[in-house]
Order: sequence, then C-alpha cells, then structure tokens
Amino acid sequence: MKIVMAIIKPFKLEEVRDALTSIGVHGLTVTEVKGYGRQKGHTEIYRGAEYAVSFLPKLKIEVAVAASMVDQVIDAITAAARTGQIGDGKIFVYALESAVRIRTGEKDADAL
Amino acid sequence: MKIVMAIIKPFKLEEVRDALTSIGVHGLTVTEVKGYGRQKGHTEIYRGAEYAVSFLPKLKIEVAVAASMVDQVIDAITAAARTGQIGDGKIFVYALESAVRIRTGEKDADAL
Amino acid sequence: MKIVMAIIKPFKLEEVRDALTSIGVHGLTVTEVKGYGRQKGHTEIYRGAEYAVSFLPKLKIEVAVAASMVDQVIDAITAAARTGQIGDGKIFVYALESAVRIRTGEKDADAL
Amino acid sequence: MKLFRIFAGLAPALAIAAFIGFAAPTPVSAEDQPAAAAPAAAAPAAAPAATPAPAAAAPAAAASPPACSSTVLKECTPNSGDTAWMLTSMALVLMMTVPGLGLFYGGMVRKKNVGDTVMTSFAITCLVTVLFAVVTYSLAFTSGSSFIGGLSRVFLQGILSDISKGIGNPNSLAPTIPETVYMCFQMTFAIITPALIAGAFAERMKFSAMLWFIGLWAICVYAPVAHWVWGPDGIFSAANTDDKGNFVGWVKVLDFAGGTVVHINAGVAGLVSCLVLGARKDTGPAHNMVLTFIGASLLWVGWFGFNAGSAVSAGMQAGMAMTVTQIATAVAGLTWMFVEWAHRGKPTVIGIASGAVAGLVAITPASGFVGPIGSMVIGVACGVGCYLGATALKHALGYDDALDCFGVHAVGGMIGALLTGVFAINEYGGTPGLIEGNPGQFVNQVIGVVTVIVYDAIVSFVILKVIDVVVGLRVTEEVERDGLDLALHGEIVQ
Amino acid sequence: MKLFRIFAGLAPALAIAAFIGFAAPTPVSAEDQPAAAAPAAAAPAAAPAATPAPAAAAPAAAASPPACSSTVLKECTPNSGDTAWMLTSMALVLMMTVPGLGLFYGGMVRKKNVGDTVMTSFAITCLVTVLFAVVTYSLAFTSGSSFIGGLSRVFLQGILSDISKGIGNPNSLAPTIPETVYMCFQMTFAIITPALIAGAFAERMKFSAMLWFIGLWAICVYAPVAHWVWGPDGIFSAANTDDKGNFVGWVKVLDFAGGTVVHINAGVAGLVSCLVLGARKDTGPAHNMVLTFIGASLLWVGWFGFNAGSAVSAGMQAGMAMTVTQIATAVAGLTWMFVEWAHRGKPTVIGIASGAVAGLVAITPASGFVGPIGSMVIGVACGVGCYLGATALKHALGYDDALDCFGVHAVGGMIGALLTGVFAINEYGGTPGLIEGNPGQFVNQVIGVVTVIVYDAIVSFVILKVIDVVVGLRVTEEVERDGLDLALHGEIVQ
Amino acid sequence: MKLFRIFAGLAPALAIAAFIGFAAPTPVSAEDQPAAAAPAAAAPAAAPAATPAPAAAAPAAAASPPACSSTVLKECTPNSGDTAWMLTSMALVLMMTVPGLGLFYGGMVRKKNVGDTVMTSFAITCLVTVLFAVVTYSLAFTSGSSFIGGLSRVFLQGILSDISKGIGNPNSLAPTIPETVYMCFQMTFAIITPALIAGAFAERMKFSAMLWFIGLWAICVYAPVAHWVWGPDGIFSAANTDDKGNFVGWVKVLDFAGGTVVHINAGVAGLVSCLVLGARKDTGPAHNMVLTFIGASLLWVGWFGFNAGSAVSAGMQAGMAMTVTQIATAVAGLTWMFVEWAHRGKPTVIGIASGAVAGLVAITPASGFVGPIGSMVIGVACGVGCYLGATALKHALGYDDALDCFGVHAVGGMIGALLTGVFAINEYGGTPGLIEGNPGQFVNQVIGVVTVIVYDAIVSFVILKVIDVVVGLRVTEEVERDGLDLALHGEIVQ
Ligand SMILES: Nc1ncnc2c1ncn2[C@@H]1O[C@H](COP(=O)(O)OP(=O)(O)O)[C@@H](O)[C@H]1O
Ligand SMILES: Nc1ncnc2c1ncn2[C@@H]1O[C@H](COP(=O)(O)OP(=O)(O)O)[C@@H](O)[C@H]1O
Ligand SMILES: Nc1ncnc2c1ncn2[C@@H]1O[C@H](COP(=O)(O)OP(=O)(O)O)[C@@H](O)[C@H]1O
Repeated sequence: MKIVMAIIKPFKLEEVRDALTSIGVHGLTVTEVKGYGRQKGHTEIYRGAEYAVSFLPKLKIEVAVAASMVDQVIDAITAAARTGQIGDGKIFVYALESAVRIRTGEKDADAL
Repeated sequence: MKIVMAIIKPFKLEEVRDALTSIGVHGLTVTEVKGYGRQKGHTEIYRGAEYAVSFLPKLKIEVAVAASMVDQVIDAITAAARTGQIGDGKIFVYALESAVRIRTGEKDADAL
Repeated sequence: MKIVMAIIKPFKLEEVRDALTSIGVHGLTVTEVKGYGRQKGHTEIYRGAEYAVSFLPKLKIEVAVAASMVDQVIDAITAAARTGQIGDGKIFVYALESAVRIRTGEKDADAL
Repeated sequence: MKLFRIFAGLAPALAIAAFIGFAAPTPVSAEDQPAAAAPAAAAPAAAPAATPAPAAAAPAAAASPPACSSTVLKECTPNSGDTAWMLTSMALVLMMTVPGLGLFYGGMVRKKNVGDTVMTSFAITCLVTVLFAVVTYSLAFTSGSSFIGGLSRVFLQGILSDISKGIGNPNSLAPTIPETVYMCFQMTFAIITPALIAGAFAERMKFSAMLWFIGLWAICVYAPVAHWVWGPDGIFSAANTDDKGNFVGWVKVLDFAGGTVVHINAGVAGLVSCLVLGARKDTGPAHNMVLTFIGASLLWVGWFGFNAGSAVSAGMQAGMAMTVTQIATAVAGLTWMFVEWAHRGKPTVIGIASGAVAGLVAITPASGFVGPIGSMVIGVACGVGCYLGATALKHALGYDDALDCFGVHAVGGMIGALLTGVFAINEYGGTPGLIEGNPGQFVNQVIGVVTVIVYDAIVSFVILKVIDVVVGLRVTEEVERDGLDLALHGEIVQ
Repeated sequence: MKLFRIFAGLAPALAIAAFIGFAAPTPVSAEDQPAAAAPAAAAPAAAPAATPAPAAAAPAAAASPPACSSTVLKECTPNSGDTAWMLTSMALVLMMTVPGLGLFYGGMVRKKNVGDTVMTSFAITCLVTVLFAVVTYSLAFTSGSSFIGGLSRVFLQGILSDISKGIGNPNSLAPTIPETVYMCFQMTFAIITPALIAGAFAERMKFSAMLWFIGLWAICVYAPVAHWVWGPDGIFSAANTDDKGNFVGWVKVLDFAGGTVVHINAGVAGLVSCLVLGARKDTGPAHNMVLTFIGASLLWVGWFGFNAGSAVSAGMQAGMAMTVTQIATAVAGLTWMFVEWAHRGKPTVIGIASGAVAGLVAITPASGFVGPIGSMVIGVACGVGCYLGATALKHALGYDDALDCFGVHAVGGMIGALLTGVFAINEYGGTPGLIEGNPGQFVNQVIGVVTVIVYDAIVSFVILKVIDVVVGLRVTEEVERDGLDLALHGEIVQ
Repeated sequence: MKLFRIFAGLAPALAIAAFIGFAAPTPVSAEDQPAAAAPAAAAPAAAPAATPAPAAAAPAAAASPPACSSTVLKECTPNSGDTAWMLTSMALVLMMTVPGLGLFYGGMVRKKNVGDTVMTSFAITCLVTVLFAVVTYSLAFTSGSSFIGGLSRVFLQGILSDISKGIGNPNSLAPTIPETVYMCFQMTFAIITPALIAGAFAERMKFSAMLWFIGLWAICVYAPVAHWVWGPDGIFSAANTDDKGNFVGWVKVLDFAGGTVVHINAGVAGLVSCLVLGARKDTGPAHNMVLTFIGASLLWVGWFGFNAGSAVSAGMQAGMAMTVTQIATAVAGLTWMFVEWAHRGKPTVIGIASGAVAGLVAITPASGFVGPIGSMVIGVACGVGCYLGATALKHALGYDDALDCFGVHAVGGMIGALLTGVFAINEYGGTPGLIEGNPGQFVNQVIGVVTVIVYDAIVSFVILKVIDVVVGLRVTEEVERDGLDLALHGEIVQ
C-alpha cells in the first residue's frame, strides 16, 4: 500500500476528487496548506505599505491506495490538477505499512 | 520508529489523547482536515438552493512512536475513536527513519 | 529522496524558510497544526471559569529533498527553529518513493 | 428533580422577602408621602410633563394648542421634540435585540451554534412584533382589570382614528406623543424580554420548540406582568389612580424602565427553562469575543433609548436617566473586570462586557428615580452580585444557564429593583426611598419582585412541560454535538 | 442574447400593466377625491404639519414666530423637534448603507470577495455624496421642468443664505426643517439606491467599472426618476400643483419612501447589469451569515429613518409609518422563513433576514398610506413573492443576480407599489386606495412602475455597454477564481 | 533618543508657527470684526438659538415660558427638540467609541491582539465615564480660572437641583437643554479622545499601564485643554466674555467640535506614547478589514452626533454642520483611495476607510464655520495630508505609530484647525476667516494648535515616564510575540 500525497491548487479539488472517484478511489483526506515554491506570491497592502506574502494557499490531498493503483492515481491527479502554469503542485508517494478502519477494525487492503 | 497517522471524528480528540497518554505516549500533533469517504456529507442551504458538501470535518492525528509500541497505539486509538458509525476514520502506519528534538538535538528514540 | 517533516513554533517560520533557501531548498509546504507535548498549554477564561487548553499552535513544515541533503536540511532547520525552550518541536524524516511535478510530469529528483 | 432542589434553595430567601413584604404594616404607605408630586412623576415610564413639578417637556408644547396634561388629554396634540426622541428610542431599543443581543450571545456560544443563536434573536423579534400588534399591546396597555388589560386595541384597531378625531394619546403615561409611537416603543421592550431568555437555553433547544415557548410566554407571562406594572389599571402601576390622583392599586412598585417586567421576568423564565432542559453535553469558552464586544456596545448605546426613552419625553427626567445609566454601566463594567482580575488573574473582554450589561440591567428600574451617587452604589453592587451569580451561584446550584440569563438579568434586576427602593430621591423622580426615610417603598419593591418571580416561574414551567410533551424541547445528542447551525439551519460560518 | 430573452419574458406582464394604465379612463382621477386633505398630506415624504387635518408637528412650532405652512413659507423657521428627528433619520439611513448593506451583502458572498463587497458600499457612499452635493440634488429637488430639475443648487449654492435672509426651507415638501437637513436626508437615499444595485453584479465586476457605472447611473437615472416622483414639479409628484393646490402633473403616484424611486429603480438596474455581465463562474453558499445578520438588523433599524423619516416631521404620520414598517417587516421575515422551512426542510438565517429586508422594501412606498392590516397583507405578499423571485424566477430565467437585487428589491418594490394603490387609507395618508373604492390610484401606481422600469432598463443598458467598450466591465477569469479581494485590493480577511 | 530627534524635526515648523502667532500684531483681533454676532455664534459648540442672528432652535421653545437666551437664562426651560437631538447625539458619540473605534482599530491589528484592542476601547469608556462624573466635568466645564475650572460639580453635585429650583442649564453654551444632557454629551467626547490615543501604542502596552496612563491623561491633559477651549472662562473660549459680550480671554480659537481638544490632543499624546514605548517587534497587514469597515462606518454615522451635535441644538447650524461633515468625509475617502491607487496600484478598504476618518477629523473643528466648498477643500487637503502622515512621515521619522493615531488624528486635526481659520464664513458660523479677509483668525488658530501641542507633549511624556518606572509600560517580548489576547486576557478569537 502507498500513500499518495498531492499538493494542488485549491480550485482544482472537485476535479481531482471526480477523477479519483472515476478510477474507483472513494476515500481521501484534504488539508489546507500554504505552499512555497517557484510560483511567486502576492502582495498585501496596508496603508500604503506593501507586505510580500510568499506563501500561497494550496490543498494537500492524501490518498491511501493499494500499491498496484499508484500509477493510475498519479495519472488521474496529474491530469485533473494540471493547468500548465507554475504552481500546479507536486505528487509525493511513500510506503504505507498498514491501515486500519477504526469502525470495524478491518486491516490493510480491506480498510481502504 | 513509526508514524501512526489517524483520521478521527473531531469530538473524539480528548478521548484519544487520554487513551494515548494512559499508554505512555505524551506527544502528538493534530491537524484539522476534511475527509471524503463513505460517510455522506451534509447539505447547506442558501436562499432556497441546496449545496451538497461532501467533505466532512475530521481531525488528523500524527504520533511518532517506537516500532514496538505501534500495536498498542493502534488499539488505544481504535478503542477511543470508535462510535461504530460510518465515518469513524482510519489509522495509517508508515516507517519513520529518524527523529530529532529541535531544542536539544537529541536523536530518534530520545527525541520522541 | 526523503521527506523531512518538522513541527516548529509559528514565529520561527520565516527564519526556517530563509535557512532552507540559503542551502538551496526552494520548495516547502506549511500546515497549521496543534501540538501536544511537554510544553504546557495555556488557560482560557470565560466568566470566571478556566478552560485548560493543552494543544498549542504549531506549524508543520514538509520538505521533499534528495536523500543526500537530509542532514543539511535537518541542521538548517534545527539551527533556525531553536529557542532552547521546551516546545521547540521535532523533525521527522521518512522515505519518499517518488515525486512528480504536476505541471510538467517531471519525475523524482527533477520534480523537486 | 433539580428544578425543585433549586427552588427549595431559593425558598428561604423568598420566604423572608415575602414576609417582609406582607407583614409590613402599610405596604401601600409609600405613595402617601410625596402627595402632590408622586402620582404622575413616580409613574414607571412616567411623563414629567404632566406635573407642575420638575417640568420637562412641557414648554415646547405650550402656546396656542393647549399643553398636554392628563386632565386635558382630549385637547392634546403631539409634541414634536418628545416624539422625535421616542421615535429614536424605539430604533435604539430595537437595535438592542437585533443585532445587539444576538451578537452579545452569539460571541459567547461555540462557533457551531452561532447561527442558531443570532437567528433566535431575529426570529423572536419577528414573532413578538406580530403577537404584540395582534394582542399583547391591548392586553398589557389598555384598561381592563387590575390583572390583565382589555381587547380594545386588538389588531391595533382604532390606534390612529382616535387621534384623527382630535383626541391625543389616550394612554396617560405618554400624553405628548402619538399612540402609535408609544405602542412601537413598548413593542421593542416586549421583543427584548423573551430574547433575553434565550441565553439560558442556548446551544440545545429545538428551534421549533423555541418559537412555541417564546410565543406562549410573550402572551401568558409578559402581557400580564407588564399590565401589573405599567398598565393604566395594574396592581402595581402608579398610573392606577382614581379621579383625584389617589393610588387605588395594590402596592405601588417603582420600575422605571423594566427591572421587574423585563429583567427579573426574563431571568427567572431562563432559570426555569435551563432546569427543565438540562445541561449541555459539552461546553467551552466564548468562540469570538469580538462579536460579544460589538453586542455589548450596541446594548449599551441602545439602552439609552430603553432608560432615557422611558421618560417618554425629551426633558429633565430623560437627561437624568441617561446620566445614571451611563455611570452605573461604567462602574459595573469596571467592578466585574477588577473582581475577575483579582479572582482569576486576568481582566477579560467577556468580563467587562458582562459587567457593563449587568450595570445596565440593575440601573434599569432605578434610572428615573436615583441620582449619580445612587447609581454608583448600584453599579458596584451589581458588578459584584452578577459576577457571583454567573460563577459561584451557578456552580453551587449546578444548573446550566448557558449565557447567564439568570445570573445577570434576574440577579441584576433584583439588585436594581430593591436598591431603587433604597436610593430613590424624591427630587429626581417624585418618590423617596429608604435613604430618604421611606422604608415602605423598599417593602413595595420586595412585594413586586416576589410576586413576579412566583407567577413567572409557575407559568413558564407549565408552558415548557406542555411543549416538551407535544413537540419535544431538546435536540438530539448528535445534533448538539455537531452544532445546531448545520443540523437545524443548513448553514455554517466559514 | 439572454438580456432580450428575459425582457421578452417580462414583456407580456409589462404590456398588460401598461395597458391597464394607459387605457384607464382618467388615470389622474385619484387626486380628485379627497380634495382638501390630499394635496399636502398625500405628498410622498409629505409634511402633515402643513395641513389643518391630522396635524402633527405643528404645535411645537407655534407661538410667536408664525407656524410653518406652505402658504406662509417665507416666514417659517425650523421646528426643533422635526429637525431633531430628521437629523437622526439621516444618520439612520446612512447607517443602512454603511455598514448595514455592506455587511448584508458581504456575508452572502464567498470569503474571497467580502472585502470588495463591503468596499463597494463604502466607495459608493463617498462617490454619490460628492455627486449629489455637486449636481444631483439640484437636478432632482429644485424646480425645472417636469422631467428634470434645475441647476439653482449646483454645488449647494445658496442652500443656507436663503434661510439667513429670513426665509425657510424653500422646498415645500419639508417646510419645517432647514434645507440643509432635507438635502442631507435625501442624499442618503441617493446613496443607498445605487449601492443596492451592487448586489446583482457582485463577485465579478471590476472596481473601476463599478465606479463609472454607479456615477453615471446616479446622475442619468436616479436624478430624473427622483425628480419625477418627489421633485416640486415632477410628472408623478403630488407636490406638482398649481396655486390652488390642484395637481398639474401627469399622474399622481404614491411613493412614500421610495418603492419606485429606490427599490424598483435599483432592482431593474441590477437585473440589466447581471444580464450584461453574465453569470459568475462558480458560486457557493453564504460565507458568514453572522455578517448578514448584522447587516439585516442594521437595515431594519435604519429603515425607521427611511420610512418614518419620510414623513419629514416627528408626528402622527411618522408614528404610523414606523408602526406599519415594523409589522410588515416582521410578517415578511416569518413568511419567508416558513416558506423555506416547508420547501427545503430548514429555516435559515439568510432566509429570515432576506424576508425581513423584502418586507422593508415592500412597505416602503406604502408606509405613509396604509394601516396595520394593510401592512400585514403586504408582509405576506412580499414574503412569498420575493422568495419566489430569489429562487424560482431566477432559476427559470437563468440570470445570475448574485445577491438577488432584482428578486428582492424590484419584486418587493413592485408588490409594495401596487399594493399601496390597493390598501391606501384616506384617513392615514390622505389618499384612498382600491379597497376604499378608488381604482384610479391603483392604475396610477401601475403607470408609475412601468414608466420607471422602461426608462431605467434602457438607460442602464446603454451606460453599461459604453463602459464595457471603454474600460471593460468584468475581471479576468483568474481574478474571479482567486477572489477580488487580493487581486483588486491587495487585502484579505485572515 | 528618538523622541528628541523627532521633536527636533518638528521644531522648526512649530517655531515658525509660534512665531506667526505671537508676532502677529493683534492676535486677538479676530473677534473685533463681527462684533454683534460673534460672541455667541462663534462659540465652539455654540448655541445659535441664543443670538438674534441665524436663529435656529428658538421658536420651538417660545410661547409662555420665556424663551431660552443667555440673558434670561434663569427663567429658561429645556427645549424638547434640542434635547431630543442632544440625547440622540450622546448615543451616537458613544457608539463611535464602542463599538466604532474598537472595531476600526481591532480590524487593523493582528488577530492575536484583537481582543486587547477592542477591550481597550471598552475599558477606557468605563474608566473615563467614572472620572468625568467624579471630577473632569467640573474641572473642564465650570467656571474657575482661565486655565482650569472649579470644583462645584465634583461628583455631579447640584447638577439637577439647580434646575428643579427653576433655573435652566447654567452652562451658557447650552442654554436650551438640561445640564445633565450637556454633561453626558461632553462625557462622550472625553471618552473618545483618550481612546484614540490607543491606536498609537497598540499591540505592545501592558493593559494595567494603559489604564494608569489614560486615567491620568484624562485628568491632567484633557480637562485643562477642554477648559481652555470650551470652558466658560477658558483662555481660548469664545464664551469667555464680559457682561457686554466682549471677549476677555487670550485669543479666541475656533474649534467647533474638537479638532484641537480631541484630535490634535489625542494625536500628539499618541506620538509621545509610541516614542516612549518603542516600536513593535513584528508587524503585518490588517487581519480583518471587515471589522475596520464596520468601525469606520459607525464612526461616520456617529460623527453626526459629534459635529452636528456640537451645535447643541437642532436647527440651522446643526444642519450645515451635518452637510459639511458628510461632504468632507466623502471627499477625503475618495482622495485617499485615489492617491493610494496611484501610488500602490490598488484601492484598499483600509485606505478608503482611513481617508473617510481623516475627513471626519479635519472637518471637526470647521464644521460649524465653513460651507460646502470649504469642506471640499478640507476633504482633499486631509485626504492627501493624512495619507502622507500615515506613510511618508511615519517612515521618514521612524516612529511606530501602530494604527496612525498621529498620522491621521494630529495631522488631520491640524489641517482642519488651520483651514478653519482660512475658510470660516461669517454668515455660517459668525466668524470670518482668511478668505473673507480676516487673517487674524488664522493666526489665532495657529496659537491654539501650538499651545496644545506643547502642553500635551510635555505632560504626556512625564506621565508615561512615571508609569514606566512604577509599573512598567511594555509587555515582555514573549507576550508580544504570542499575542496580548491570550497572555493578558486569557481569551482568543477562534
Ligand atoms: N521540495 C518541496 N517539498 C514540499 N513541497 C514542495 C516542494 N516544492 C514545492 N512544493 C509544494 O508545491 C507547490 C508548487 O510548487 P512550485 O514550485 O510553486 O510550482 P510547480 O508545482 O509548478 O513546480 C508549492 O507551493 C509547495 O506547496
Ligand atoms: N483511501 C483513503 N485515503 C485517505 N484517507 C481516507 C481514505 N479513505 C477514507 N479516508 C478518510 O477516512 C475518513 C472516514 O472514511 P469513511 O469511508 O467515511 O468511513 P469509515 O472510516 O467508517 O470507513 C474519510 O472522511 C477520510 O478522511
Ligand atoms: N511523539 C510525537 N509525535 C508527533 N508529534 C510530536 C510528538 N511529540 C511531540 N510532538 C510535537 O512536537 C511539539 C513539541 O513537543 P514538546 O514535547 O512540547 O517539546 P520539545 O519539542 O521541546 O520536546 C508538540 O507540540 C507536538 O506537536
């Protein structure tokens, strides 16, 4: 099992969710985060002074999936989240050793 | 060492924390997240129109523990967070390669 | 590749970011979290009653880097985030299996 | 049951108070003293213009059309200055409930319930407006019996045509303004009173049950109590006089702007409702003290309409009411702040705001009768008393009065009502109090307070029990846990 | 284009309405009936003091300096009570726009646009103030032609010196107050009207384009329409009489406080603007109903200045306007709440607040003319009508009126304007309506409404199209997606 | 030290200004000119009713009881219309501080300090209320010496009984209203002035130190300065006349509603306090411009009580004050917005709100004396001037005036005070300014401004230094970093 963690632009959430659902992934967890990267931030103004804000709002999506599905998931997210402009985000994959569904106590593949 | 990451219902936080403390785990990090899964969301109303909100508020708990404690931690969380209803959440476990306590520079087991 | 995840005090963000930039790390993702550990929380007052709040505001920083850079990154963060007082936070490192840049589809090292 | 345990706890106090009241040789003796000035000037919400004494609004209405007075009422025409102030006062008092009280309460609940809390204030405003126009105004403010008014103004019939026939406001308490304006002003009092109760049962009552409870309470409790104290022929009403101006009610109770009718009345109903409903499952600190700050501030600003408006004229009495209101509020705010600072180590926004509201409550019955020094004493007394009410008393007795409706409004109202009997100054309001050697008035105040508490507690209890059986009072545990906003209203603050 | 499709959809209704209007035998018949009382008392924003009939403010201004009346205007000096109320009313109406309307609207947009939304209200307040002082007041409220006023008060020249020469307010609609006060009061109406339009085009219009649009609209649409209805010689204005008091305009339209001038006018311009701009890319529920609650509450409180202030005096008419305003608002709030509860299963904060605003809108033209029962009917009618306007109508026709400017203000304004013709009571406002056997007044109302709709729609459309070509109306897709606050204003709520 | 560096920077300007003032041949020449009208009409917060000239409120109080005039004061009884407006004004001005100013400031600090910021406004309101009733009113507004008033109204003794003995308001500045109302109105000015200072030291001062500073400042600075300008026998007060109405003070300074007493006074104290305290460790943009929007809006609405209320009557002068207030505010709001738009590329909510407040500040001293055109010039001047004050000046001199108390209030107040001397129109307020050929009045204004600046700076500095030694002024670095809300008050916005 793997965890696929993607950083995406906030307005892409629904599209990414739909893309995942369409390949059979029905669970995910979303976190509001701030990202720092190549995409330049914006400027806030306060009484004629400018404050550079280098962190941009992003969403982090975490999906636990069977190892066999990882490529499919990556493709689905990439396709749905891409705008082609700097700041589209990243996908990170790391190993998941075990999973448990709290309600039932089911383990691993059954828990997803 | 492992990281145990649990997605739970928000009102279960205190109980989970107490359960962890009682087995000797005294550190954890909590994040507000939105979850999508089998539990169906709710509906918001705005001037006679309905907006389906499919993401539900959840909490993500991350606990770094020695590998030997993982099962105990999973059991504690499962017991404390369970209501038996859909949406109770998941527990994910993955490997932690190293840990550092910033204040002291202590490493790994000593850092937890 | 590794993911370095650090829990730090919120007001240290700019310093940590600068420290990372100065060693050539130009991307990171920040999440507002609540931490529970040795540092004791604070008390909120409401009409003569006290509510103990044991979770403290912290920031979680996630940086994906090449394995070779991990020690440098840990040192940079440790140096920048340390105040020497309880609650300075932790650094956790775990393995990253793959990374993708959504915009270009670049993989792994190129994606960071 | 807890309800009984608590009333049992209060019983000795009530018993003693009642004893003092009924045992007093001549409870009605109060008005014997300042013979000439009292009848009109001591009237709650009285019209000083009607007396030759510290005449206030009279001169402006002088000249060719005959001046307004209770004896030549039929010839009287509105005074534009008084009317301007009362129109303004109505707007100010409305602002107390929406948005004032809604925000004051809304900031103190958890974020998941803030929508339900502010909506409760708004819905009560709408509901009581309709009920008041349809029936409550008539029941409370027209002549009927000593216990309840008549039906002559049901649906506000005749409220304007009487005037157009050349006769002024038939209500002797407000001779210089149109009856419509008096009705509107009183309406805003009838609105805020039940809205205050909502602080007690916040975060757990069904919205539908709330509507039923408030609707029935507004008719069955508010209307009669208002009639007793402010009706032309109420048992406690200073206006209840014979042709020669002699008081013919039971005992004359001083309640300038509603310490008994509004605050004790609401506070006791609140206590009963939180006892019947039971405690919340989970509690927590205020989610947004900025909202509470806005709410308390608007309550303070609007309260000038409440208290100075209760002079029903723009003159001397309004000015003194304004003065003592401002002073008592400030003193009580500081008192609460310093008490909490000493007790818990920190001065809080919620604390100073609560203290100020406590001060406003306590000065309400007194505002037309006491002077600056009296108002300072009242401010200190209620600052301490309400702090204890919202902390020690509540924890000792164990009821869950969510936003301290009883602890602030009933306790503050009682302190104010009783101290009015102590610090009333004949020169300011036409009636002397204890410090001017008139213990009878203090006794009268006790009788008034006790009577209202007993009536209110019984009727509120019955109404709540009936609703509980018919529609159910309380939301499910799950709804309470997830918050009323989403479950009951489908809305959430983002 | 969608614009045409929708107007085509409305066409039959307008056609019928126009037919009724123009085909009616004597559309001007309305004022023939209540001969004596009407000329002055039926005046929109009339001054009851000027008539011998239900005289209101007169007595206070009596005595040595001659009382104010339209015949001895030059001798007239301000009445301090009326002036006090009108100063207050101006403050109340200003409070409706800032912060009232800004918050009402701001709570309903998404969080990313709340800054732009509240700033729109604030900037319009500033902009229209300047334009009004420079030119709009003169164009709307001084004598000129039937269609537009003159230039005698451009830059407010002479607004005080006339008085200092011993003559009163030359405006016959406000004989008892200084002209400066009347000007300030009217200014606040000129401010809120365009601010209402902003609800239609929220979340997508360029800030610069908004300033151009509102500025031009305030001069090209508001000024003439206000002149028609309230100008001393406007085509619809009851003040447009010859020396003997006979009406010499086209048809006399009753519009006490601005149902046609303010609400229909704003609502139609809103519809046109959202049609020209097109729909938003993404929508969502209200981000913070607490802000909307505050806004609706302050609109309610401030609306007493709007409606009761439109009596331009502190007397009987103001009192009745206050009464019916309060009742209609409460009834409409409850109506919308119950309709939505029945329809969607839950009562919402946004719902009851929207209903209350709908009630305020609908009672506006009627407030000086109808009584309590009429106001209840109007409340129910607009509660249902505006709910349908903001839901069924909008979805059926498919325009994106973001915050329901048309659905609430135009629909509510029309319901109110037409029902004024039905429920007007001679005794209250000096003109009988349909229920008192005067169908002519209903016809007059139809004519007034249709004329304003047609003029407003055409001119607004032209202005918008010109701006679109010259500066562009709409923000880029990226700006819209990320929110106007950051992109246009460099600010964000944290 | 920075303090000295900055005052050194200001020194040349002050020196020049002082030179102009003291070197002018006859600085007191101003009042020689409009002999008859000036004494009463030019009075700050003057009562036009008292003069035969542009008589305002007089008629309403006419008839049987003798009209109020400064010569027959003992016989005078309150005018209900004037009283109604002044009761309203007091409520409006209170609303400026709570919640207005609290929100205006609260939205601009970081979220971690919003509670402390709003609580500061609230606590100052309570504290100053008490001090004012106890001693400040007497020191400022009763006769004593030219420099400070007497103790005859300490604890408000006798404030009502004088009237009940048949004599009117003994304060010649407010002959037509009860003294209690005048006292309450002035109290609200005494409240907002120190509350303004808090903008300078926000986000870093200890709450306890703040209470000490404000309390001492209110007595040691506010009371004497208010006495100089508005006291019956103050050095600058137009009311300071002999029996024949000849001015017997030092120089007559025009300050209608408090440009010098309130805004310059607060702004300079703010500058001193932020110099003594030092800069904040970290800064950032406004956390919630919606709060600032609400605050600025309520300041605007409430300011009508401030300026039009300073006419102390509901007549012509109040009307013109309202007019110019509205215009100057709007012009200044737009000016700031456009300047910032040009300078930084974007129009901001904070910007237009700050500009509006700057306009309100600058028109304050001028509001009873200038006309519409003058108000437009003042609006542009302060829009530009205060923008520079809050940006260029602050950055150039390097002090950390957190919310621009000096940049907006002192700069705006000076612009207004000086331009009052330029644009005063004899016809409107009874005194001609520079443009009407009276340079002496400009000189007088300079003298008034300089005197207040010097006195205020010295005394504020001394008070702060003493407090710093005794209790410490500043929170620890850790408290500042984590936010004052949690550390000092145990509360946090969720
Ligand atoms: N090395 C990294 N580790 C963690 N997160 C990163 C890293 N680099 C980028 N990110 C995240 O990805 C987001 C997008 O990266 P950015 O460099 O702006 O553009 P792009 O995705 O086009 O490369 C950032 O805002 C940040 O949240
Ligand atoms: N595959 C997944 N990857 C990551 N998070 C998941 C996944 N599936 C579920 N979750 C998280 O677990 C929560 C609960 O899941 P859900 O399917 O609703 O109920 P249950 O926990 O009873 O299976 C979801 O709201 C989501 O946050
Ligand atoms: N075992 C753990 N797993 C995850 N997070 C932890 C763990 N222990 C501590 N933390 C995080 O680190 C933060 C700091 O820890 P704390 O024990 O307070 O002080 P210190 O960093 O000085 O050891 C905590 O607030 C929490 O967010």
